[in-house]
Amino acid sequence: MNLDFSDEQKQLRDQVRRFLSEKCPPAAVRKILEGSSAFDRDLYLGLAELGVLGAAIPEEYGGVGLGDLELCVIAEELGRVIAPVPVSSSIYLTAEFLLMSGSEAQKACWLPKLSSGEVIGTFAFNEGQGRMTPDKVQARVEGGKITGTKAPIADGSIADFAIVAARDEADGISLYLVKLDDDGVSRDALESIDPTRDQTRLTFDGCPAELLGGQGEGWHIASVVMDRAAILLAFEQLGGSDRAMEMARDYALERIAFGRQIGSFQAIKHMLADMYVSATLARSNCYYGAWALASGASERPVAAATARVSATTAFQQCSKNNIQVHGGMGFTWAFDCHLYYRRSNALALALGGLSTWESLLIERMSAGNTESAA
Amino acid sequence: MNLDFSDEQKQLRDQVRRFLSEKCPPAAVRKILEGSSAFDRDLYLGLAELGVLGAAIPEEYGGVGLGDLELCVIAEELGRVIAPVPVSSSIYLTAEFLLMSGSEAQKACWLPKLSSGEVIGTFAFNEGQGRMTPDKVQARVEGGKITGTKAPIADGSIADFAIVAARDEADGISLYLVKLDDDGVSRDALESIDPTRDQTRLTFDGCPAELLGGQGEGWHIASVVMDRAAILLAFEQLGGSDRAMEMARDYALERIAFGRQIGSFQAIKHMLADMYVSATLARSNCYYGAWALASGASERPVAAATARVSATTAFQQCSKNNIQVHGGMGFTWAFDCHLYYRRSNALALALGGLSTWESLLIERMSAGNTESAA
Amino acid sequence: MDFQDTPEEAAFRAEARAWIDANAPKHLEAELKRASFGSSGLTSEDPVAAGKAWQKKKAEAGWACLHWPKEYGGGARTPIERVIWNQEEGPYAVLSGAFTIGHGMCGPTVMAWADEEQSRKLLPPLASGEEIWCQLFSEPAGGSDLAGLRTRAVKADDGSGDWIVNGQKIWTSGAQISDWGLLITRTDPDVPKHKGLTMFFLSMDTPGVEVRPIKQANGASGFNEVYFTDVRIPDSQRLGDVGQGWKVSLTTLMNERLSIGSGMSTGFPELFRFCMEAEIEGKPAIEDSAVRTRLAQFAVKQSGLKYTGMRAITALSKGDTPGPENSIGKLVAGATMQELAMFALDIQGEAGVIWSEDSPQRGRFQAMLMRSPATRIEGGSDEILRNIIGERVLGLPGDIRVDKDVPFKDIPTRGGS
Amino acid sequence: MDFQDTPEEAAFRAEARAWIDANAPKHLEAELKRASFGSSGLTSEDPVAAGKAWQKKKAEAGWACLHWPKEYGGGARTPIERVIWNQEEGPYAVLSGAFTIGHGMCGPTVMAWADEEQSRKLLPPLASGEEIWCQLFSEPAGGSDLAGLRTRAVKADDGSGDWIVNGQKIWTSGAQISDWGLLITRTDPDVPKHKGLTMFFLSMDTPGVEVRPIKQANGASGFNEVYFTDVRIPDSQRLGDVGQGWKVSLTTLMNERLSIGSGMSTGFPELFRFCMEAEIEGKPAIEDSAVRTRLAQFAVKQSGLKYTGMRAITALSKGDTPGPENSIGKLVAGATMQELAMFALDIQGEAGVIWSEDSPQRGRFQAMLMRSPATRIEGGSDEILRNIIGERVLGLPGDIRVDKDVPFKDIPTRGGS
Repeated sequence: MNLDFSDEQKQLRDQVRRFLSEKCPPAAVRKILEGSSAFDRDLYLGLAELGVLGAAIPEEYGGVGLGDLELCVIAEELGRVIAPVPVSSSIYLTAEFLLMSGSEAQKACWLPKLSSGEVIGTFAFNEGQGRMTPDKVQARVEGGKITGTKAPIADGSIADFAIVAARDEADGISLYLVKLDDDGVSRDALESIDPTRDQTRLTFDGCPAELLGGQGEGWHIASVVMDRAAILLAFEQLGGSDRAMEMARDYALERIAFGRQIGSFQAIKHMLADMYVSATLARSNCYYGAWALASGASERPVAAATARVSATTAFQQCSKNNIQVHGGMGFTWAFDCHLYYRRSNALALALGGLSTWESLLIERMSAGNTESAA
Repeated sequence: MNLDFSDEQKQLRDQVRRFLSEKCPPAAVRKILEGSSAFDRDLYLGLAELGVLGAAIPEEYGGVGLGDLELCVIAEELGRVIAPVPVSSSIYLTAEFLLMSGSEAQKACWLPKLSSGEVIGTFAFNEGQGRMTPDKVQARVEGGKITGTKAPIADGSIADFAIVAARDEADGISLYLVKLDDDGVSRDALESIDPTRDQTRLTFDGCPAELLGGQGEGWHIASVVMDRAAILLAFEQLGGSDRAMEMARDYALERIAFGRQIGSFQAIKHMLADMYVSATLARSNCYYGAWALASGASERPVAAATARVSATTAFQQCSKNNIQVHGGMGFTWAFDCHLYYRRSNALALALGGLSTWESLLIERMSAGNTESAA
Repeated sequence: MDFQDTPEEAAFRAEARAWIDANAPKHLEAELKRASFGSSGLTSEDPVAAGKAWQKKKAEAGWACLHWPKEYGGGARTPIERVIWNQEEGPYAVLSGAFTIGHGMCGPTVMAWADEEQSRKLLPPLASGEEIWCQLFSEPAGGSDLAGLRTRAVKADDGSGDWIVNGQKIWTSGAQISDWGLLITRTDPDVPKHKGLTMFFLSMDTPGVEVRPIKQANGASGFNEVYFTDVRIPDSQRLGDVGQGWKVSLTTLMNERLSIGSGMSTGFPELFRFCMEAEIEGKPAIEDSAVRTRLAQFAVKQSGLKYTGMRAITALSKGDTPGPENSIGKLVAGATMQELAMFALDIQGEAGVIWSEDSPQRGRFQAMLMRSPATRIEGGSDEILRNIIGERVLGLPGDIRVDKDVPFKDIPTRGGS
Repeated sequence: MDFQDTPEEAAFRAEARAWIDANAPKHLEAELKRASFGSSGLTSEDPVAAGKAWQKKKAEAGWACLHWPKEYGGGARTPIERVIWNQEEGPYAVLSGAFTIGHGMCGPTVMAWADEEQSRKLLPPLASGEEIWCQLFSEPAGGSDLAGLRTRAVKADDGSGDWIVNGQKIWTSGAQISDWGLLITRTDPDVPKHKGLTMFFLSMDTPGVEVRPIKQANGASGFNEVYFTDVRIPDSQRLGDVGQGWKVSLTTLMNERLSIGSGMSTGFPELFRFCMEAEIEGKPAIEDSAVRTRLAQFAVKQSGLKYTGMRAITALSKGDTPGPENSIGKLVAGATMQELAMFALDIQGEAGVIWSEDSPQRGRFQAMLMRSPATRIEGGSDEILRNIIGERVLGLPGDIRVDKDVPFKDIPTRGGS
């Protein structure tokens, strides 16, 4: 029994952390926040070069051929620095879709380019307001051409292609690979609570769409891939939780009020203790998720929802209380607290919000995977 | 605009409080807890003599002829001392059922005796586990005789008669007045989390049952009366919240740890502040309920649910944190903290639990009484 | 227990309603109803100019500063009348945003501490909206520890009796549009911190005063930093004695509490409307039991604050002074609004991340999410409010103070990590 | 990342399982599975006698005190092996309840501070269950402030070197069945409070020792008061130097943390089963979205504690010492269990008030409701645990101490209201 990363995985973590502390300081995130561009291309290419993007992609498709656990370690580090790059869209989702359901040709065509950062992919799933359900999928493919509107789509402005969930000619839901440089695609950038990550409305007006995976299997494939990605996003949230907690801790040590370090007041000290508790539970649940992700255990659906609910709760709590510990300064644009607050609330909604995952967790537990409850 | 009790009502409060502080100290409550009897008969008769039981019963039926607001004031005081008497069963419920739906003969027969404390009434509604719904009412009246089982029934061991909700011959739900000294009645006392209030299983095996109110109107009448009683129970909860908070405050001032009054630690101070906030919100919501009760406003259903949800939350919070402030001593049988903890959790379930009232509140608000949301 | 107006109150309400109906800038109503979180909602006109115009009209008809005496330009009305006025003024009250601090806090402080001649000169233009005041109290090093301020005032060495001020203030609402400021300074760092403070008022045009807006986390800029470089203030602009500044400031802060209305909003009415319209898996969100539970808990907070406000007004109308118990409004509203916003976004699903005019209620919940952290801090953080309730309402002992009897200059200013 | 046994671990597990299968008192299994909240569940046999019998069997076969050295009657097993043993022992572990404090805390303290001869005399009968130990630390005046204890030990004036002890202890688990006690006393009230303490061990038969059970709020009596009246203890039963008692006690308290298993239970598995069976308005409770939301939040706490325990065991097996971070278990479990019990009763509706064998799961949720307040207090209250996490895990400064450098006798003992 061993619920920890290996020494090699920890070395990878240190390596990625060193790289990111140099290449992705808060100033780099602010550049994107303030609109200089939709993502940090240099950072992204640097990550590609470091082997981060291809970590879990097999060597035969241009990847490094490490595994899911390595990707978890990387995700945590990206979350710590709230990196303004499309790794979740292009790697956790798009590459996984290809690996799970792509034809040999599709994999050979796209995976090496995703791994090298040469192209960016995204997953075009959402339509309309509220929890996604199969009936909300209205985009439609007829005669190999797709028509419809998808929003909000993370990294839609910068992606080269998208995996799109759409109605097929049998009115089932299938997945399609759609290149976004086609004339029939319009992209409208959307304002969001977290401008450090691109959000876009994609409108398809009869663009070529290539089937990915079996016809009518779109919803099932998407569920599996979203579960896997949820675990990786939970690691990003975990990294963010830890960093927000550390920022608050450091400020509580440095800041003096009433002649004392504010961390000596129980109101602050206990708020930090509760942040620690929440982040620790999230870490343990994420490790459970990592184990399920890597081992392919039948518990993965439960583990994914567990990790996600726990990490969402932790990151929202840590990021909001980080502002509270900082007081007025924490609410200035100049301090970095709001960057974490924005990201925590954006990540809370990615792939479906907290209530969706809470409901999924219990549904899945009651559907039979109850041994994990004990 | 005046959201407060009148000076006369405040004088009544002082009078009742003085009476109860003499006649209902914690030792009196403990006697019932420890099983000497099912309720404090002397206290109950004393309350009758003081005019408390008949406060809201018209003079023509032997009451004092004051109003609902006076009953609110009284309920708060009974709640403060967690009085071990059947006022809620006999007055908030039974007397109200008679006043709302009793025939002239029924009123004339029973109200004077309820008012004098000579007889005790109760409401036999519950059957089985979980939220009560019309389909759970299985007790049945045929040819004027009732058969079935009702549990748990508050004060069922000591009541002289009960208002029973049962299926009538048309399979509708009607209310019946049933005398409990009949041979066909068995009473089984039940163990409960709050032994200071009697809980009993009543089994009817063909006892005479006299219709109260219109046939088939039982569910409707019960809903109205339970709403009214819910406001009074909320006042009991409010009184209990305040007293539990005061106990905690007094202990935090008296107890020394680490050379300081423990109330000087923010962990304790802020816990008490949160208890105060919760009790204050409950007080304001209870006053809203009192206004709706007394004025017969169309907002009463919303106000009842509002008062109830708020007061349930406050009393549970105050009673559990009262134990926490007291530390180990708070968990001894000898300290009074558990008496309030027990009562708070028992009252939380009376007339339906928190989730039931939460659901009712929003259902009612969305059904049109939305002005109160603003 | 009565929500009805007395006949006198009803008459006052009718009078107020009629006057507002005849005089309010109705062409702005629709825009003003969009006000949210520091924005007046006005785009067709300059909000400050529109506010000044409305205030002037009110002053001319006797509807300005209802709680002030008439000799200073006020209306000398009862607390209940003020509440009725507020109810009737409705969306137009947003126009008075720029005057809130001057009317509610600076004016009463001037009234209490300035001499009669100064009061008669300073207060009427403040009441009528010709002049705007701001409050220069908070400092970067201060935060919750208000008395820890470092802005220094020293006597000029030219024998004029003037004071020379150097330092920095922060979180000053409206500094950029203010004519006057109420300024607290440290005049003696050798005595314990509450004892070495002195209060002044000054024209914001005084040379050496520089205002810089602060960009907030939500992108707005309601607050400012104000820098003082060798700013000269005549001794006649001192309020209270030298060293008495803390006592003077308490007048200001106590008056903050007097501004009670119908309780702060938690955002519940908006959330309720939203849940009536939104759907979860094809059914109205309001029918989902998880939504109902959350809504019910938010509802009782909203209504608890509303009726707490009414109980406070009732007490006020019976002659009681509002006390520290009114601290609960912001404490409950701030935290509730933050939770509520997160919940509203959750119901919106992934679309909740979008913050635009096309979002439900024009992005109001996204705005709440981004503004609510400030509500939990400004004007007394959650933690300070819990201390106030614990100590001043419940009578618990104060925190242990290590800075109490120490000369100000000897109090440490920086911890180590 | 791996939940599988290594081949060595699998072999150990098989061996343990086989031995337990052959030797455990299977006739008690059904009763033991009903154990809850301090009750062993046993009614057919005396729980202490049954516990002693099982412990003796384990000791004879080398399965007692797996973490102790063999020379003191232990099994000298690795942390992972202990975890495997615990998993396999299952319901029979309840039988060892009376030994928990002796094996987990008193024994290691004796090992660390007594001389070799004493250790060889005292420890083997403790390991084999012949003798039971209790820990006499807490006092009425102490509570969270453990070092504030007032039980006095003074040198006898007869030149014997013996100590005479007077005072009172409280919250002593198992005192009424214990043979030995670990006793901390104050030997010098003229020095600051942590400096004047001295540790002893004594036979609970010593004249002048009187044990009185405490009735708890939930009606049970797991704890005792222990009164000392002129109790004479030879100086040879001192552990550590005079005045070194606080340091000795830290050995005991640190060992409390070593008793890590699979994390404390929050009651979630029981609640989940209950919600699978219970109905709300005619439908399974588990399908109600409000129930799902609450369950999910409880579920992630339960699983978070479970995997936090596994992470701690992983660290332990790599040679790390468990630290203050393990404080989170009780902090999370206590509060969660209390909330969860209230929620379970709510689902039961008015019937939730009934606490009987006929209640769902034989009244387990009612028992949780009534027991959980103690969980939030015993062995370090929620507030103490948050201080420990804040200070010892996150490195925040300690609370301001007013009792630190003050002679113990000058520390006030009573506040005023």
